[in-house]
Amino acid sequence: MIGTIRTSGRGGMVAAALARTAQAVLTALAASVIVWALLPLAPGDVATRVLLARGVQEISAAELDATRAELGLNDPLPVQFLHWIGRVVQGDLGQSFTSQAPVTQEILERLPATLILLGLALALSILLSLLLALIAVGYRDGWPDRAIRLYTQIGAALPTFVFALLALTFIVVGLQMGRVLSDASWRAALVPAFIIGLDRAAGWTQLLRAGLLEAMSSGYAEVARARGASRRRILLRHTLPNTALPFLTAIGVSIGALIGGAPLIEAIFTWPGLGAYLLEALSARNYPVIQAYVLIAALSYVTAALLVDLIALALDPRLREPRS
Amino acid sequence: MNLKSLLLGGAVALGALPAAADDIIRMATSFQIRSMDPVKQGFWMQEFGQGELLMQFQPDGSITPWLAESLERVDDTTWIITIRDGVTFQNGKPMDVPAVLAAIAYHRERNSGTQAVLPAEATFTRTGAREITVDTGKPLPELPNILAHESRLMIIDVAPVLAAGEDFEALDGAGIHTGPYRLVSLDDQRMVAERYEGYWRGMPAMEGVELRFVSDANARILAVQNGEVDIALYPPIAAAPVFAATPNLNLALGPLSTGGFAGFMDVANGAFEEVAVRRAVMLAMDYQEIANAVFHGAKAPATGLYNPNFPWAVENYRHDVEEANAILDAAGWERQGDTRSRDGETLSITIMIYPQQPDLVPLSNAMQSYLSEIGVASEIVSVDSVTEAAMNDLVDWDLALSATGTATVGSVSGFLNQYVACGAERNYGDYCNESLQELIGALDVTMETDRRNEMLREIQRILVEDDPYVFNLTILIERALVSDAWSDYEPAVAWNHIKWDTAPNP
Amino acid sequence: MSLFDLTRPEAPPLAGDRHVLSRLWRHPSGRAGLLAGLALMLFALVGAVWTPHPPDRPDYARALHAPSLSHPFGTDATGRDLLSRAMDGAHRSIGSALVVLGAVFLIGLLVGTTAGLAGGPTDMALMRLTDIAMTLPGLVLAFAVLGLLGPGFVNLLIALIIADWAWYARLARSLSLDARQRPHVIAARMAGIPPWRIVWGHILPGVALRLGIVASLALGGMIGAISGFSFLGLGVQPPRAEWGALLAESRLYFSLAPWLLVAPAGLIFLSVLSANLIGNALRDLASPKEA
Amino acid sequence: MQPVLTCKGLSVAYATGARPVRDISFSVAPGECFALVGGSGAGKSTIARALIGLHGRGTRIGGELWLGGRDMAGAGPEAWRGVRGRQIGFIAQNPWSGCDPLRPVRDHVAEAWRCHALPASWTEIAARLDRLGVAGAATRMAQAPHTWSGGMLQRASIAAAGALAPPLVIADEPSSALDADRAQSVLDVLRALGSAVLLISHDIGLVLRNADRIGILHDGRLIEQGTPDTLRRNPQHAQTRRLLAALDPMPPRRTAPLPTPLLRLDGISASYDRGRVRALEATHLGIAAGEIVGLQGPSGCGKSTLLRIAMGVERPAGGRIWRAAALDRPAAVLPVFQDPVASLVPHWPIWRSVAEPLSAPHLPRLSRGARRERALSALATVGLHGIDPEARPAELSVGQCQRAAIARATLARPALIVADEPTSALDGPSSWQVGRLLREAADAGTAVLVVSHDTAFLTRLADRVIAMAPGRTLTPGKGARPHRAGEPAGGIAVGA
Repeated sequence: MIGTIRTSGRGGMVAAALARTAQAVLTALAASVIVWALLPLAPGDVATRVLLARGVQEISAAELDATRAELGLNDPLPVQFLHWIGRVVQGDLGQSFTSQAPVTQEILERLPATLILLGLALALSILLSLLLALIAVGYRDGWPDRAIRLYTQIGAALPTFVFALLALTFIVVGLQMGRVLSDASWRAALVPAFIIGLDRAAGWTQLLRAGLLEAMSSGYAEVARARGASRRRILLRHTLPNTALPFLTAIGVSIGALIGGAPLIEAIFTWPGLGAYLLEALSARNYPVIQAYVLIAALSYVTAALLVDLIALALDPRLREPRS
Repeated sequence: MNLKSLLLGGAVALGALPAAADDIIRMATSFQIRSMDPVKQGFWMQEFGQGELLMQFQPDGSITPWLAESLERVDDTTWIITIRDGVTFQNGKPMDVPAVLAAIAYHRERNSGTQAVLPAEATFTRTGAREITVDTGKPLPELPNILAHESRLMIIDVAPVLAAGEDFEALDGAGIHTGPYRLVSLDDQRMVAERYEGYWRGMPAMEGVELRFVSDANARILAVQNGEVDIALYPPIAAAPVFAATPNLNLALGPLSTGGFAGFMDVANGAFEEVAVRRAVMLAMDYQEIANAVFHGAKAPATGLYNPNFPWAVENYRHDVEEANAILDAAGWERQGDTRSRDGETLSITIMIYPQQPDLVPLSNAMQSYLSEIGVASEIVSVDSVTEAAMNDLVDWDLALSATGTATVGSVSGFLNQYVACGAERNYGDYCNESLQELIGALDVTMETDRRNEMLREIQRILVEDDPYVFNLTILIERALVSDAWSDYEPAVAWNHIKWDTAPNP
Repeated sequence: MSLFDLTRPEAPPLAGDRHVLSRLWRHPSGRAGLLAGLALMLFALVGAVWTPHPPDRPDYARALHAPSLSHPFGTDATGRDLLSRAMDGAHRSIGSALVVLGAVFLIGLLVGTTAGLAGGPTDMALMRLTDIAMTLPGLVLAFAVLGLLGPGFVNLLIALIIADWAWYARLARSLSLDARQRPHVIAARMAGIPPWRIVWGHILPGVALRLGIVASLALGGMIGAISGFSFLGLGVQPPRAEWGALLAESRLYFSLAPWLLVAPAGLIFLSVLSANLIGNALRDLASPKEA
Repeated sequence: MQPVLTCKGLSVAYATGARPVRDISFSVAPGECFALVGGSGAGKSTIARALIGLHGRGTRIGGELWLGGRDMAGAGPEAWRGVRGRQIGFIAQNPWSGCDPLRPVRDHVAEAWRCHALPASWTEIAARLDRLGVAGAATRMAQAPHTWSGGMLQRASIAAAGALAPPLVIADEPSSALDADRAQSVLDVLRALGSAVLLISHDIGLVLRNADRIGILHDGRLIEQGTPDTLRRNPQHAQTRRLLAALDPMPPRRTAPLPTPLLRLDGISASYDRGRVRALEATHLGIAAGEIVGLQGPSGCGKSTLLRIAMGVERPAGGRIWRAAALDRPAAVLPVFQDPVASLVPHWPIWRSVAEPLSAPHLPRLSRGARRERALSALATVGLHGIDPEARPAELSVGQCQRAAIARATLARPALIVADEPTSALDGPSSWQVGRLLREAADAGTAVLVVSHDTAFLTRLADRVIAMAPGRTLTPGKGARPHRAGEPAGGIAVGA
């Protein structure tokens, strides 16, 4: 009854996209505050920590002062933040406490490995869940549907790392498939990506199947059927696009989970990516590396969510032109 | 990649792996070699067949010449090193006296470890075509051990190193070492080295070395099992039954090592302020069971502070629960069920371990049950770094477990000066015993072997009977995990994992 | 899947039914879920006070025994009884998940309803706080907090609470905003019922019930997350037993003693499954489909 | 002429064994409008689905179903596909949910041709929409369905249903999502299509006005058939009489409204979205004690805003409000809502919700038992003596909940009851009962302000009906005729 102003098609699209992008930038800024705050929040004196991590045993007051000045720790916190974010924008994420190398360089060395594994896993799980959901809906209540439902139930109840552990122990090693020592190549990523994809696809298949079934019994599907459209035409022309939107959102959310789960996955598959890098840094309290990881994770998450929303915006007229 | 085929729909076909017919040594280790920096990372080069030293430590505890032809002691402060003839660096340059002197000077200038053990007043002088005279200034009984220690005086061609400056990547393939394999590439995944055909002892046995850095112990095991590497270092000994039962996995055991898991007691605070409790705890430990059951015979029972192969070693550890109980009873700790208390205070200790040594978990767990036999309650706390936690009092601890060598490359002074001497850098438990302190100081300048051995025996007696502080829980046996084709591989002492003749079974 | 993505079940609108439990019981998957959940709770409660063997006491003569009558789950590499360790670990796995969820439930309820009911600047301030907390994916935030505090069981629980509370606060806020607009609340207000009684009698019970259902459905996922972190060595420290830690400590032996994998993995699976089954049943009950 | 549809002994059986439709026989002649009417659960939708072959798998059809000279009772999916769209057109209840939200309206119409592999032309579609009264069809049809008004979109659905000129169109509650006046115009458009119409509805009034013949459904059976006239004058079956009772006049007023005004709103205006949307403009409203005033108007005319201002929960942007002293005491104004279930506390037993006004602090304290007693007797007066007083709202029917809500409103003896669409969720007989209860409250001296889009209901219930157009009052006066715009007002007014 109460509406906002109606916006016209294309202008509405651009305005909505810009608004959403601005929101993403704000989110990224908020995330960067958290990331930066990790160092001042860390227990103990930052300069002492840095010196200890650099292997200095007997710390003198002079060394402490020098380090404080070097790290800019005597400035007020907002100034420290501005300096920090200024460096980050220039691609300088600081120096690793343990290796003394620039963190940006170490991250860039390991980023491709993680991107390959997670990207492949994401692609495989999307393909797999699309395929399985369409089969399940096509053979509704038949044995393929039952088998797929069993798979989704089991998959949804097994945490990824348990599933990966089982698959690695009983399949990869048991059947001597794949390699244990991965060098981050697409081919090496295939088996772990397939395992992660298979696990992730369980939830998505469930979601897609339910969405497709719901859409198949929706008003517009019913009307299309009553007009004489075939089942296949309804499924591909109406049901699938409409189900794709919530599915897309689920993928966006899941990307955060995938990034957050990377350390565990990489630990199990001994994948030389960012997640493994984070775990090393965690046990050494290597804060610059932890900060860099969190920053990259946050930025990828914000970007993924933005992309998903922009795609949804392009697909769904309801988001561009709010109902009166 | 050995993935045979991946059929659409998830079925995966089976097949046999190609036999490991390549002629390189494929090895996995847990520590990453970060660079070719001769000061900070150079010691690794001794371990995997690149770098060599003037002297070499042997399993029986003796020190023998390596790149040196001989080392003679002239008097208390004068030694003569004769270097081997016909040795060339991997870049073809001869290893002559000036080159060796340059290498020594390089380390003495930059390497704080070298500076710590070599007195500043010591001089190295060329006194012949192949002869270097060393004047140590003050008596330095352990000079042979210093020359045999990988972190002290690795012989390198200094010129390319100086030319490289901070850019150590430039040293890939520069051939600055004299060993059988020349490093050609190094990244955060692997080190690759190829055969050096001009090696002074003859043609190295293998085409090259591929060393993978795999921090996860489980992955190293699976990699051997899966045929991806031939040798994996640092296997968790607790998993010995798995190795025994799994095809293509063999636990290769070598000679007794110079170190093991040592326990340090915090004598400044808590239960261990009392000597009686320390003595009782040492008596409660079942050293036989630790070696044979907890570690399945892949470690040796601790019989004293030192590897029993050393001439000065005293075998004075005993397992006697009754005596331990009697000591505690006599000290007034009254036992009720599984615990003891005195004046309303319960006798309990905290064991501190760290995650990089997974074998500490079963060890500390076993210790808990020994302690409960004498009525000492215990809990386990895991910290990132024992040194950091103990030196900065980050946690309340009573017994810190650490993998520590008591006589690395046969040198006793390092451990005593670093861990046991009053106020030493790693004196975790603020231990200070006057007679021990005197002995340590005297030992540093005593050249005569019998005198030295006598003093060492006295030190071991004090550390068990009078004023216990540090004790071994088990002694390491050198070990590696090897595939069937390499089942004859013998793990070496002093980390010399790859020698010029290291090769698979004939 | 599951809580390695902190999957959020939707709040099933079941508030007004006295017979939820009995309807759940009559629903086939609801009954299976309830039975499994009860069995696990019992397992954890018993395990907290009694285990057939001492869970931390090694017995080297019995190392790596396959499951048998005296050791139904088998023994581990140092001869500890796996059933005893699984039982001992259950209260750490389930109990700590309950603690985390209880904490995020309470914080979420408090912050969310305060924001929703107070409105104005209070609402603004609290919601910006949750915005910031939600800019990072939950697990990444948990890793960041663990990086600050260092590994450890208590630290892990704190990290998970910090990673999760904002989401519950958001939900509680939207539920209480929604409740505030409900006709029955307007009716009570117009009948002259004082605000605190409306909040206490009309709004809080409904919000708490639905938030509670959501939190309880997240239990399985939370157990998965805690065991995942413990598996990485960031949570429960050895030799303490916890299901994920059991997986980590026995990982070396899986090829020789697969039962070491089966029991903890099975328990984690069962607990997530039971929460999922109950969740599915609640969803079915909330939106009954026609024949 | 041969009927376009003939059912003989038609029955529908679910796989579960339930038989929601049993032994139904009727036929529809070409060009005729035949209506099937019944309460909820009578089997209307099941028949509609069976007639177009959309009964789900496992559901069996018995008897004969003659369509275009063929018995479709046992036909397979392919045979049905050939019939749909060509032999039968179909119009769904809710025009928005009947359209794929991602595609523009023109695609929705074009589907009628395309799914039979026939070419569709945009100009042809625009022309057809234009003929059915959609203004500016050529440009508007490229827009998404959700931007269309319900009446317009339903016209597009009618265009799609009639695309291949089927002899019969089945319309399942085609107007229930629309305002009364738009509903009528949609039915007019539907009749203008020229096909025979099978109209399925719960609204006996609508059916009596529009159908040529009517069949009464009850409990899965066709209990009575006839023309509107014969049914109205001579209903045979008790259920028919019950349905017709919804059209009965309310019982006569026992007391006349008092002349003393209770509330006056003068020149009230209200706006939203920082003044950009004008909801009310210079509106006048007055109500006296014991008076029933109806507010009627199309969606978006500001009825609900006016109601909230009258309730005192919202302030107007301009104008004057005069309130009698009687309105200043607590609980003087009590509401009755559109959604009866949500207006009761979901986690409380029903009696507690009803008794809640008694626990207000300005009233003397009553014990829990006494409050329960009062609630039970209030429930009895609205005809709910049979229900379990411990039941939660979700366990009662919608009609029962609305009666409980009225019981609650009357229990506190308010000066004014404000009812917002109190019957829109109810079927005819329940609506009638609610109307009767409101009438009783007014007879007891309470003023009642009712908003409804159901003109017939309002004219019978209220002493006065105020018809509203967007933004201002139109025609005050007793028993005002429903305002019917030539072109239904589209959506909201956008202020300057």
